[in-house]
Amino acid sequence: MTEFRKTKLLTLAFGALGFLSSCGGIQNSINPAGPNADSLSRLWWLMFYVCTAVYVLVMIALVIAIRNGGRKSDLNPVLNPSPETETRKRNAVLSAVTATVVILFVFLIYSYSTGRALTADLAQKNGLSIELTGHQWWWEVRYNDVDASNIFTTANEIHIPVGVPVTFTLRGGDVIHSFWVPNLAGKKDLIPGKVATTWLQADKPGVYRGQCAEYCGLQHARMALWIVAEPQDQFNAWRQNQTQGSVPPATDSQRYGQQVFLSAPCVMCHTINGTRAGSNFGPNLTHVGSRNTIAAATLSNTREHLMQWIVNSQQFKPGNRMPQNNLGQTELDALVDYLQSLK
Amino acid sequence: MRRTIILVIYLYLCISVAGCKREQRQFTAPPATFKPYIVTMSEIQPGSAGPPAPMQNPSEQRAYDTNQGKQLFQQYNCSGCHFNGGGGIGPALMDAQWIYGSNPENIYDTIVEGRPNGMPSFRAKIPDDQVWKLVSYVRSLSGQLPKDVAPTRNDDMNARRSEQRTKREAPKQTSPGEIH
Amino acid sequence: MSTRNVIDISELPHHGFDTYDPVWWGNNGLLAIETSMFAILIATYFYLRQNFALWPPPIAQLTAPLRPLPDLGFGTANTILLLLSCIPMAITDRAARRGDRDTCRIGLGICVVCGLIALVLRGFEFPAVYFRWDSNAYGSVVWFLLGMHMMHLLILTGETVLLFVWLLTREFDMKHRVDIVTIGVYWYWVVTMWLIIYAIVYFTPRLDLRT
Amino acid sequence: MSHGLTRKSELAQISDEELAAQMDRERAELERTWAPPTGLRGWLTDTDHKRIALRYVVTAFVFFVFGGLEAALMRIQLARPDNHFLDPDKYNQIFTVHGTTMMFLFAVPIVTALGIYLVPLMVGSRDVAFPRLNLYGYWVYLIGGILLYTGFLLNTGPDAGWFAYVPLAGPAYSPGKRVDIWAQMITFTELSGLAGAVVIIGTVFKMRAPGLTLNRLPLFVWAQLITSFMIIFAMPSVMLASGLLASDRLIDTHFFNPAEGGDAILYQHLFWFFGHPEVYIIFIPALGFISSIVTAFARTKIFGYTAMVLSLISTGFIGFGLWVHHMFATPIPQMGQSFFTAASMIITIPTGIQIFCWIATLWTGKLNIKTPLLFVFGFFANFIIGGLTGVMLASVPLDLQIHDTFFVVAHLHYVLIGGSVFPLFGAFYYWIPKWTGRMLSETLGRWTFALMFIGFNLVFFPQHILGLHGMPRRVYTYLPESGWGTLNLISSIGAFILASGVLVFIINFLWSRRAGEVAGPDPWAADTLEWSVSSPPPSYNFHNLPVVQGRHALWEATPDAPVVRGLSTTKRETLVTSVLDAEPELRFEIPGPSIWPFLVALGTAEAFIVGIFTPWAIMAGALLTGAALICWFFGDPNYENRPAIESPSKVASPPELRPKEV
Repeated sequence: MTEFRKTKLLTLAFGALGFLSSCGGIQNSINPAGPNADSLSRLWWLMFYVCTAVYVLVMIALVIAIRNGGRKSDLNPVLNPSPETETRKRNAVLSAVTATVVILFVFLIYSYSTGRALTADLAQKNGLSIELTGHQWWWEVRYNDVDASNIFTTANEIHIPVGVPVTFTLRGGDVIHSFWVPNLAGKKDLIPGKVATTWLQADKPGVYRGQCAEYCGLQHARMALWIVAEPQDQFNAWRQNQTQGSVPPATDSQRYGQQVFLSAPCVMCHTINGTRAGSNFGPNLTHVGSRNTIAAATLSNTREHLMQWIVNSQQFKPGNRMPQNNLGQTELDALVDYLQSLK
Repeated sequence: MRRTIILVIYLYLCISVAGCKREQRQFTAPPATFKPYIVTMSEIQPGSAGPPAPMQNPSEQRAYDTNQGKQLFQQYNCSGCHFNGGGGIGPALMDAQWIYGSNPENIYDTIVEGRPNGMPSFRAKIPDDQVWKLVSYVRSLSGQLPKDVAPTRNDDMNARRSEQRTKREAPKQTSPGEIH
Repeated sequence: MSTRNVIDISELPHHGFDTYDPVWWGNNGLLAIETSMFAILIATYFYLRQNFALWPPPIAQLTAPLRPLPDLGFGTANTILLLLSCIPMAITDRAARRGDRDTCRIGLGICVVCGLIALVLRGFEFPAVYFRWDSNAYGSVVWFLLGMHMMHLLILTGETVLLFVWLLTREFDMKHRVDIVTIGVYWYWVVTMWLIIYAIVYFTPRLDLRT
Repeated sequence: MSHGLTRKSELAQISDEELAAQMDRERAELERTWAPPTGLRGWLTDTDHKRIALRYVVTAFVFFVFGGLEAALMRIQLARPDNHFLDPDKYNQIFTVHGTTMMFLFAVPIVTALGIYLVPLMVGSRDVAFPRLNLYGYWVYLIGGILLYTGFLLNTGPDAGWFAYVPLAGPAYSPGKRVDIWAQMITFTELSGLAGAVVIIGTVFKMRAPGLTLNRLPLFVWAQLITSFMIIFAMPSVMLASGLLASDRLIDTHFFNPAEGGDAILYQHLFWFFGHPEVYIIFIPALGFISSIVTAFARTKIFGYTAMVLSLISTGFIGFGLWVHHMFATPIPQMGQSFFTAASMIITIPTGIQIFCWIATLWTGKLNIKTPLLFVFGFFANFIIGGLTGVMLASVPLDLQIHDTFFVVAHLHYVLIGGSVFPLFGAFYYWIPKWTGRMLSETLGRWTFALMFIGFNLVFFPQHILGLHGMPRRVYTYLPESGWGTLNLISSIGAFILASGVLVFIINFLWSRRAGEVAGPDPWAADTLEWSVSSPPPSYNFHNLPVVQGRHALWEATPDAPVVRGLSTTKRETLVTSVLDAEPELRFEIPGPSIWPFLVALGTAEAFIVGIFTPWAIMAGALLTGAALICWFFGDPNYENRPAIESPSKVASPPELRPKEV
């Protein structure tokens, strides 16, 4: 993807994030961008208006009651109110209860049908299938395909084609995490020893931010991901690129950077396809240069951030598994050159 | 009466704020000490092996570090040769026998410098603080650590009783010949 | 001179059996707590069972049986013993209501012996399960079930010993006659719980519905 | 009166002076008989339900303040994005300890405590049924609280959330002793909760004054009774959950280890099977407070007593059918989910009925608008919001969007603070005069209410929006780009207004202790029996036990209402009556002060606390406890044969109490 498109995406993303407090926003459950989240937000608005109405009515009743009762003020207790007031009260309460029952019934039916609609067609979703594994504190993304050569692994950034339903297979890597992209769908837990499935679909191209929604330890707050919805052709291009091995270093600096990578601790945890680095306890870095963010959608993927992250990741995500590395400036520059070249 | 209560509370606070090493979680490591070696032609090095190791290992007092060491032990595939401490390709780590010494600094050297007959050198591959975490875990395998610091069982197949329930072995020096 | 109704209770008794006695209610409250405890633990047992293809799971050793079902011997012996122990307890119960001190002494004595033997037998029941508590979830939950019940057996026996010693050393007063009746309830409860646990631990694996 | 027991007792021919003298003598004897031991020993051994209850209240309130301070720290941290006021490790400990404190060390104990204080007075008994069990409960609770906060101060505060989900709280991902401390603390508080429940059930069933049949029981007592039953069936579940968790962590069992057939979702079932009824355990007693306050300040009987009782009971039952709605995001069968949706929605009906009945009562009442009533109004305004968002959360699909977001944080605080803490403060303003004998300041009271009401809504209303805008729970910080800053700032400001409200209350209380106007027995002209005795009540509660003639004991008492005579004045006796109709059955002697409950509690504590570090401690603790219990059993002189403290003055019916034929 071109430098231009990346910056464009970045501005789009963080710009949009800025408007969260209004009704826009790329991490906002009432700003749906797909059928799944859309039906949910319709359900929400129905319940919201009905409940508001109920609340207002009850408050009015309360206020009237207070003004009515507040007028009389002597202290000797009423032990047997007149029968007709009793009947009036009984009727009032009974009708209120009936109203409650009716409303609840409506809610029940509507919510049940919505739920059915969302899960029923999960079966015949035969678009893209992605396997998502939660780790402390990042997302491992694996694109499945009938053709084994098209299977590839990436991290924290999921590209999907617009208008195509995408099914997710969710696995818990270590502790329980929860996959939640508010604009596209409700959340689903990733539980160790269990397999869950969910689906989502984006109707407008754009970037949508998701975040872990089940408390998962020290960096629960910094475990996010991006879903980049783009037109089919762009998606295909991206996917085509991802299935390739890493770009071989072109410049001397990049070559030196690769050597640094392979001789420094990086190699103990990360994979770069096409090199000797083949360990997968950290995110797969084969195409790290093509991603918009690092550190699980915490930092924009810029040169400065990369450098600071490599030297001391703990200042951004205290407790994350990436050790500190104090490389010399030359090595660092070279390493970052190399990493950024991995488009 | 009231005075006694106040006194009790005061003492309680004094004791409490003392703090607890076992639970310390230090995320920013002390600065590591290596420059990457771009080309290593030979494993043989002149002079004494490795950087001089500090006498005691701070990680051995921290349950969190030891637990990290346990995870690293799997991640860095130490279990590939030593299995869950029972040994196989490499010597067992949960018994009393130590070829190159059972002190933290000995184990540090073994990891950083490697040893003859197969133990690779992880110099420059594992940052110092992680090595120390591994060291304290390795020592917990034979019950050398206090029970409240040693790791508990992990969510995995039940291979051995957890380190915190391992009985303490009295380490003794043995020559490579005596193993298997 | 104003007059006023009075409810004169000065001639009411101090103690009554069963529902008259607040302690009886307290005791049953505690038993209700423990009953729901066991109910939930049993639910746990069957919940965990769903995760196993074979329950109990097979052991990968030639010496071990193909399906390591818990051995019936000691468990059954214990069951019979506990069932029989209800007879002396019932007799003691009646005697306590009658105020027959000697029968109570003898009955409680027998109950104490039964309790102690039951505890010993329980000691042999744990090995009869082919797994340890730390082998797998099956071992864990079975040990927990047996252990929880053993704890109650222990407390029950302990209480009985206390009452027994009291009867031997102190006077046979109304309060402790009521206590005997109350501990009777506890005794029957412990036995009933055991019958359920026995059936679950020893027999439900034998009639495995899924095979 | 139709009691077969009403009979002529032969008269002592004594003059009125002698009569008065005898009455005084009896009171003096009762004073001596029921006098608590003094000094440190008294502090450890006193079994008076009123003193134990007040200790519960004070302790729980202190924990409430601690929890509040933790909340303040969290709000400071979240006031602006990328804040570095707290590091994640501290933050996680703080929010875990906050939740644990508020649920286990504040909410349940304090609502039970009000029951322990008021139930015996409301049912006309001289003490609770099992005073020593009651005392044991308090000690265990106190030890549990101290344990949690010692851990917290030692940087060993639990950090896996108040729900401590496995595997995060399990052995592999929570090294150290933090979660063990959480698990044992749970066991302690649940023990005390269960003890309290048994005590209250025993008292309500057997200790009621003659004439106080079940269908005359004050709604407050009904609420306490139903809560106690819920405790009995819910709390074992969490004790089991924490027990299994501890054994997984300490002795390598595999209950929650998927690799060996364990199950992470099992823990969630166990926890929430308790966790949801817990909400009602906190909420139902509050309904009792409200009924009392509404009756007293609307100056009329509650409309629909029977409907109220039935809805309380059905709430108690349905409360057990909702727990899965905390787990909709987990992979569990859909059919099951729909069932729990239905249940979660249905439970709003009984609560709705009660709210409507109260409004109807206010409507036709003669309102005497004082601070307690204001807090009840606050309850309506806040709790109903929480109830309605609760209905939203009950819907599976919608829950998937707002579950585990700040929307839920807002919801649960509207339910718990709006539904329980506001009535609780109302209850404080209503009953503190009874406890201390002095009135709280009405002006400061109104200030408390205003500050708390505004502050509370300022804190939590914006959090609904934050949740919808995608802010998850339990995050220690958030990105500046997220745009959540403004609402979080508002929320943080509100937190301090809320806190100042609580501060005003504390000041008001301390001021009233010194300078508050003397309350007298019945400052509110209220209807239940506790207002018939002096404030604070004498250690023996009632000199002559009353006989109840209606649902509103004091309002419906006729001039010729009988009294109960014949209880010993030199032994701690009270009347035991039948469960349904409160017919007199026994003169039951209640055990007095004792050191053994404290020592047994210490034994339990040793077993559970040191047991974290070595299994042998459990053996030791068992032995200690056993020894203490043996002494408890043999240590007491046995009642019948014990010489009375002094020769009882002749229990006679003085002339003015001459029985009239009825």
